[in-house]
Amino acid sequence: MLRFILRRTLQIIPTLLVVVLIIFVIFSVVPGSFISSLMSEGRNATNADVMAHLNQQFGLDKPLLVRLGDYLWGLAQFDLGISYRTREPVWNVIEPRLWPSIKLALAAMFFAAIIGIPLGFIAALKPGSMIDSGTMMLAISGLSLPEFWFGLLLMYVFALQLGWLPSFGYQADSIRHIILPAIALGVSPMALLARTTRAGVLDVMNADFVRTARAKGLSEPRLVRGHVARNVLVLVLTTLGLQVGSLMGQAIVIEKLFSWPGIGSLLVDSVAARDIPVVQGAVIVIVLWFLVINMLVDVAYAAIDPRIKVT
Amino acid sequence: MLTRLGLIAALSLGTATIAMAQDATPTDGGKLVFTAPYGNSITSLDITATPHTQDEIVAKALNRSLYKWNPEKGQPELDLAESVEKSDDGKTYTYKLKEATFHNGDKLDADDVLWSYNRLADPKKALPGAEQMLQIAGVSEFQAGTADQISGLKKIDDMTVEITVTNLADPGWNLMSNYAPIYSKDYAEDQLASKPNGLGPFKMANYVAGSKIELVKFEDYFEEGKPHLDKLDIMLMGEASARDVAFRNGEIDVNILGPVQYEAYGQDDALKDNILEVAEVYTRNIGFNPKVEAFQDKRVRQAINYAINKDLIVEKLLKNKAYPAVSWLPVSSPAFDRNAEPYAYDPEKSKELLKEAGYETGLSFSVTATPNESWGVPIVEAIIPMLSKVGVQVTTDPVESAVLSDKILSDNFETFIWSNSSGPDALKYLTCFYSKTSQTACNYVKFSNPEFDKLVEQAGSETDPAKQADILRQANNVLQEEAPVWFFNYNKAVMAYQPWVHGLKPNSMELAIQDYEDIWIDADAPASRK
Amino acid sequence: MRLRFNLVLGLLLAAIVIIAGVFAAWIAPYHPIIDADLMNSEMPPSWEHWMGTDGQGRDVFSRVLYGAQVSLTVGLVSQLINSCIGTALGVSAGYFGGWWDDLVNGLTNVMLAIPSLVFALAIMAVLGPGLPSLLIALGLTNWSWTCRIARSSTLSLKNQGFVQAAKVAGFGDGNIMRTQILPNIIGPVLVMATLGIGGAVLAEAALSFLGVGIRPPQPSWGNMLTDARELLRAAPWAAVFPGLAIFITVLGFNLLGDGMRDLLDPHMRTRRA
Amino acid sequence: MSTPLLEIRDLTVHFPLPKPFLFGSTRVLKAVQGVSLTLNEGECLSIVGESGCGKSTTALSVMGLQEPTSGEILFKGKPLTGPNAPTRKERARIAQMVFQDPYASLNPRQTVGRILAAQLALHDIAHGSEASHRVADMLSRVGLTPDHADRYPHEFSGGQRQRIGIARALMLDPKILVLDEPVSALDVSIQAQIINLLMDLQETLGLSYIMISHDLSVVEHVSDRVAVMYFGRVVEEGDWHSIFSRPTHPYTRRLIGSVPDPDAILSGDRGLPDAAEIPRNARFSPDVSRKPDPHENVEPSQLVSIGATHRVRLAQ
Amino acid sequence: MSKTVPASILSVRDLRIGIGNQSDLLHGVSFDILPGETYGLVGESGSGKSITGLSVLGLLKRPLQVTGGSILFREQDVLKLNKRERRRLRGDRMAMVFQEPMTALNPLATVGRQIAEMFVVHRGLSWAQARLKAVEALETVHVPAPDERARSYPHQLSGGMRQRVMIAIALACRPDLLIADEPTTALDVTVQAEVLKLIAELCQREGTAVLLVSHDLGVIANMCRRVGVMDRGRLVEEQDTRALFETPLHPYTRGLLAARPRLGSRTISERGRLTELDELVADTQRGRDAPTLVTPRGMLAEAGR
Repeated sequence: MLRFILRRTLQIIPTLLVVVLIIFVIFSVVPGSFISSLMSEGRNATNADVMAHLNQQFGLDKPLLVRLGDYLWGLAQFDLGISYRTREPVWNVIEPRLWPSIKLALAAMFFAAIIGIPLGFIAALKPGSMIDSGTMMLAISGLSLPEFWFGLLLMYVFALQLGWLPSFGYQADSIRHIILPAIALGVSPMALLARTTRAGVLDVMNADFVRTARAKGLSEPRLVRGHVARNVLVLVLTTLGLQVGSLMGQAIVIEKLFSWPGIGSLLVDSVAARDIPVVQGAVIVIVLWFLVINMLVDVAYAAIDPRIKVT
Repeated sequence: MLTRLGLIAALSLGTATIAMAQDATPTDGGKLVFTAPYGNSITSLDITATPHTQDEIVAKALNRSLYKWNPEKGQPELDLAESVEKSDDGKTYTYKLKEATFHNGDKLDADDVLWSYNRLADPKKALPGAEQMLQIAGVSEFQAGTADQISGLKKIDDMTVEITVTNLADPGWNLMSNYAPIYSKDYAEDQLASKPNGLGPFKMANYVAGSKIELVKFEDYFEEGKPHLDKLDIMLMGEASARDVAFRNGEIDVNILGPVQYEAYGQDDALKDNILEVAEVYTRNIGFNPKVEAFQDKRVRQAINYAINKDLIVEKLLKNKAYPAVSWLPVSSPAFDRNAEPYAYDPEKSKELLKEAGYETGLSFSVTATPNESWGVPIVEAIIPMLSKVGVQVTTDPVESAVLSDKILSDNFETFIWSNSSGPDALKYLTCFYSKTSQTACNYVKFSNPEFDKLVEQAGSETDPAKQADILRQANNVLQEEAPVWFFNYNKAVMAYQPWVHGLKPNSMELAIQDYEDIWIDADAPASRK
Repeated sequence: MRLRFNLVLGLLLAAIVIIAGVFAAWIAPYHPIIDADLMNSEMPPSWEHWMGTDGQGRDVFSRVLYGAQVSLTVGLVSQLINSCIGTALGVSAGYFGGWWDDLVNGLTNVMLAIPSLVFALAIMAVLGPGLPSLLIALGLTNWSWTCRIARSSTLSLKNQGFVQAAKVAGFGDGNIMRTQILPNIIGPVLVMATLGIGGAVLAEAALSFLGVGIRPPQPSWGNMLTDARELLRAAPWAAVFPGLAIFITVLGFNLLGDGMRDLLDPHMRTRRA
Repeated sequence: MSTPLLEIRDLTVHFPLPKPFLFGSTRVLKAVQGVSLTLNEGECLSIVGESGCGKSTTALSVMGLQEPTSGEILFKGKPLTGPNAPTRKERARIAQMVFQDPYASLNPRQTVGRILAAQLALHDIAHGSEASHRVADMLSRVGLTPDHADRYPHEFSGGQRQRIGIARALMLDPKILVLDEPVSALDVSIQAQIINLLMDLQETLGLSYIMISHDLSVVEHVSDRVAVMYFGRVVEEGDWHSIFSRPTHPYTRRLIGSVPDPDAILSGDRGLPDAAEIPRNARFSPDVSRKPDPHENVEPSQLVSIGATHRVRLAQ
Repeated sequence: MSKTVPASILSVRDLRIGIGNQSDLLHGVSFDILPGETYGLVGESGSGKSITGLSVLGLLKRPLQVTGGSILFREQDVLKLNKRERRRLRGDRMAMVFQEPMTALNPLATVGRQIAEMFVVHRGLSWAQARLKAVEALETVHVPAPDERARSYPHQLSGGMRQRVMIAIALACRPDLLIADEPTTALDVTVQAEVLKLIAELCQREGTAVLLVSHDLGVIANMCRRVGVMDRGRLVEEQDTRALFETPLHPYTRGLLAARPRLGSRTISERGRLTELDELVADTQRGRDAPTLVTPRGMLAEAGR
């Protein structure tokens, strides 16, 4: 098992390298620069000397390949560089955003799972019925609204009209603050999970071993508990993992809307400010999160499914 | 250059309405939940490292500069100095510093001032605040590397500093800047970004990056009896619609309003009495690049000014949260000509002018614009049908805000729509249209007009404020006639506040920047603010 | 029963949207850009303006119709690009295996790992806002699922008798992929594409929200919605109708995709048999 | 003796298994280990054995669908493998294949006519109406009607599909037909028709067959010669009569003994076969109850002749 | 004489199966199985033999359903039982072995647990006790090292072993009737022999009646005393096995017997053609109740003998 984790960890490196390269290439041709973003407010022209000095300070006057080399060399030493914008080490900029981001992703996934999986189950138990149609329609409806639109709707209803929940912000120790953004972010994975679960349950219910279990005279609840649930979980796990893994990157819009201090909003701000080291750093974190979660999913598979050998 | 001290003293706030009862005696204690509306994050807690207003909103609570802007009087005034003596030649100023304490307990002395200004001017540090230092004698030598230190800065004794400047202008205009605060020389520089140490009325308690800054009253603040508040939270909220919900929900105490909300709040009985509005010194405009041949013709530029019904746009799109522009200088400027009339909406005249200029048909151009609702793509969308009625085809060239200035400075545009500072220092901002001012400085439309140049030169050498204002008024009128840009509007900044909040000031420089030490909340504040 | 219901509903909704888009120029009573009357901005729905007017005084109904054109173009074309890339890579990787398969797999993983919105955002930043950029940005960033499905389908097909038979008969690999494999994986690829259309329409909205969508004043539902979010109280119709249009489109194509998937699903087939 | 039509020499096929990370050597699954067989003109050679014995891999190697790890395959003395191997197109004229699963072996998206005619065009044998003429001809030859050409595979029964599969294999007029379990997926009643068809075609067209099968009764009925494979090796090989009347290798005996044959049972000759009852012959080290590990090398052994045409593997 | 005739353990009467109200898959099939008897149902794919077996246990998948007739198990019509009663019979009194042992076992549970479940459900044992019984059951089906194997997962076993596990599950509660649906079709021929032998051995020992469904006449001949031949949803012939092979009465049966090459039937001189089914039976004769069907309880005489 350890060896498996080690190997998967090593496999992350090339993926990460390609990601870094892609981002680097894209942002080397992107119009606008960190310097020009300094005067984006259109108020005061920034001193030209200051700009030149800044360019020099951040090595932006060096050729592209040298910059890439420098960056990769730094990366190899776990150094993400210095943020153009804040002039702090990139890690210091990213680190405070990490926990809120993870929290939001997990909370959204929790919401998606506790709603989506039962919905899928309910739909699959009576395939073709109105219940099936209804639940699936509900699930799809959830993801048919643009995120920010859905988020605004939640704000209006639950914060303004009903006054149940705060409309924005992050509080380290408050569950109330996370509910609305988590729901807004969780709808789309919820719909996906409901679908996957439905398909999975249908699949498993049609499996030969369920027929065997029926032939053994098991009651339906025992059948579902003992033979269906785990097998469905195996089918749903991939979706679950991919979703948790990608939620950090998908949270951009929601984070902006709810003033949630996550990696996503940092990323958008940094793209807008052309703070490339932070963009790189944030993307690396998002990608790492994805890869690590998927590694954990694989480990979980090994724990659940004896057919999968982990070597 | 001549001093313009006092010239702006008459800066009129004209339309600013202050509905607050300022007569009540401030009470101490409680918490204010303020908002920083220009994004979901701040760049740095060290204001010297950033040029963003968003950061200034926070810095205003943490730091103090030698001077400060007095929004009510419309001029700079001493802040960290008790008194100043001006030399006879008007170029050397001797400051007697106040007794003040930094958040870490250090006492303010002359070395702190010297250290702070040297640091700002240091070219190796490339700090945006360096711009504020340029007036001090010896800075250019220092920056060029020919001098080890700034010759214009002298310590007389522990509490006395002498500053020599290069011209007759009041250094207060530069040294009041929030980007040029006084830091403690004994405090580790690399800590400034995360653990700021200033002289301001509040000190950092908790910073949640990307979310909020929690500040607490600094007990040793140098102004007696201030600040009134015990706590100050600054929420970083860039989304206007989210801010709207939060304000209506009572989660935040102040809200900078956009046009739509301005209208909505004004119509809402519960909200309309607690609105603070001020004419800000920004002029929104569409700049015509003379590299497009048609724009070299004055008649074309005027025609466009005639063709657009800006009153309607201001009314409908900006919901009257702006003042239709007459020329470049804003209404609050002393050089503003109260008798001048803005370009009227006159499509017929416009057509005529275009015909004369030979552009009856076939004129088309694109407007480089950011998504900004008040001076971006939506405005361009509104002028498209208007200009199409006079036969001018307009397309949008939407860009991110980071790209706009890039495109302008590299002369890569046909026209742009932007919001530019136009005050309070009228000469400084009219000089932007001086033919010798480069495009990368601020003559974005490469304006060149001998008559205008002459007036600006004349104004620069005029020492009598009243006369100077007169000349500038003329120059401003020339500008209107020449129409190097489409004069759109002057911004009206609007802030809504909860009824229990007192002490907010109509700051025409930037309404979102408030003197926190003067704000207080009354007994009607909800429990969460106590 | 469910099958028919959802499929038919999906088809119906998709058809409505497509018809609205294709015939926008004939149906729309006003020009979506030029016919703007600021005097009559934010008018509630009336006989002249079925869906009211927006903040610029433009007819929301006309803009929703023209928006269908843009949103559909975004959805269909970007999915076409995605499907082509994904299918080409997936089929060839599955068919040839070896280093090419490893490479494609690696690339797919990279694409899955980078959030597509971030990727699209970056591409939009490079290319600047506008329809062509949007098509490229969304077309280049969402092919990984199609690729995976195409690859796994190819893997299961390539050892089937008819593919082997084609090899034995002397057909070249390209020919086999084109005539033997492609027609047999088009179903699942189509399902992915259908589901992706909805995703692309939503992505357009998200990018508009982030300020890098379609070039205004060209109407797209995303930028109509983004423009109108401030007007939610003053002129809700300006936001509700484009929102509804997105909802209907995404719902329609998703139902269509689900219905098609059920149709291809052997379980559902035996159920009906 | 003249050159055999097809000669398989020392064919070995290894499949690499996923490499253990960092440590350990690459492991391989030895599917076929040193198989040598010959096929003479007009002959039907059957390869029998149980699942996983390597018989299908051998067949795929003959067809060029599986690259051998070592060894060579010669057609009329010319190599079909290695650097001088013919192109896929050239090889198509030599050998064709009939697949096991009649449902998976026809492209569901093409009409029967297209399935059959495409190769004619590819090999530039016939185009257009000439091609359809030939297709119609072939369809009647395999017991279908020309109008079947316009239909899609799903419109046919299993037996009819297998006929189409045979027709497809014959379109290019190959010398050798490899039959991979040609009837095992079919109903008993259909099996007879297909077997008869195959036998008829072999005679009229002078074809040579390599038949892969696990069904000994079919093998006995159709084959001229039989090779028995067990875990990647040929353990016994000879003409059909010798193999069935005098099975010598214990595995062959066990295989034959396991076939539930109604006649034998009813006549009381044999009861239920039992592995334990198979006579053990010390000479042949018949420890067939223990499975050899397919990953490991079995000690070298060889086939020894025990009759004019009968050879058996002798373990040392 | 009749007093010596035991009551049938299973008595299927005029069973019809179809979708909705149409009985187009099974057109009224009747047969009896006596206690301890092994009864074979032989037929080609689509003849209805498998759904007959499944319907006895009540395992037909929607939309298939029994549309008529009765299934008397120990003289009780199981079709009239409610769901719960029927479920209690399943596994306990009647059990089933399926064709594909790989997919018929839950891949995520140890085989020990899957066997033990039977004792937990039907005997109310604790899991610990049931586990011991499961190991015993594995021993009964001749699985080597049963204690160790009980901890294995299905994928770790060979096909033959898996089928043994299936048999252990089916016979765990010593049912009165075992329905074996093509139990050896997926297995290699040598393994098939072993598994068949095992079924025969165990059922003889416990006196379990067996309904063996197969397409392979060889297997049927091996195992069964009586055979029913099914074609197109009808039972076309039922005879004592020996009699069936010697004197097949229905033309379809004759065709079936003739079409199959038999081991050892080829002469050294030539490779003869096989007789094809349709040479012996016209299409119109297929799937018709023929006078060849002696009686639903045709073997009374023999049973009493």
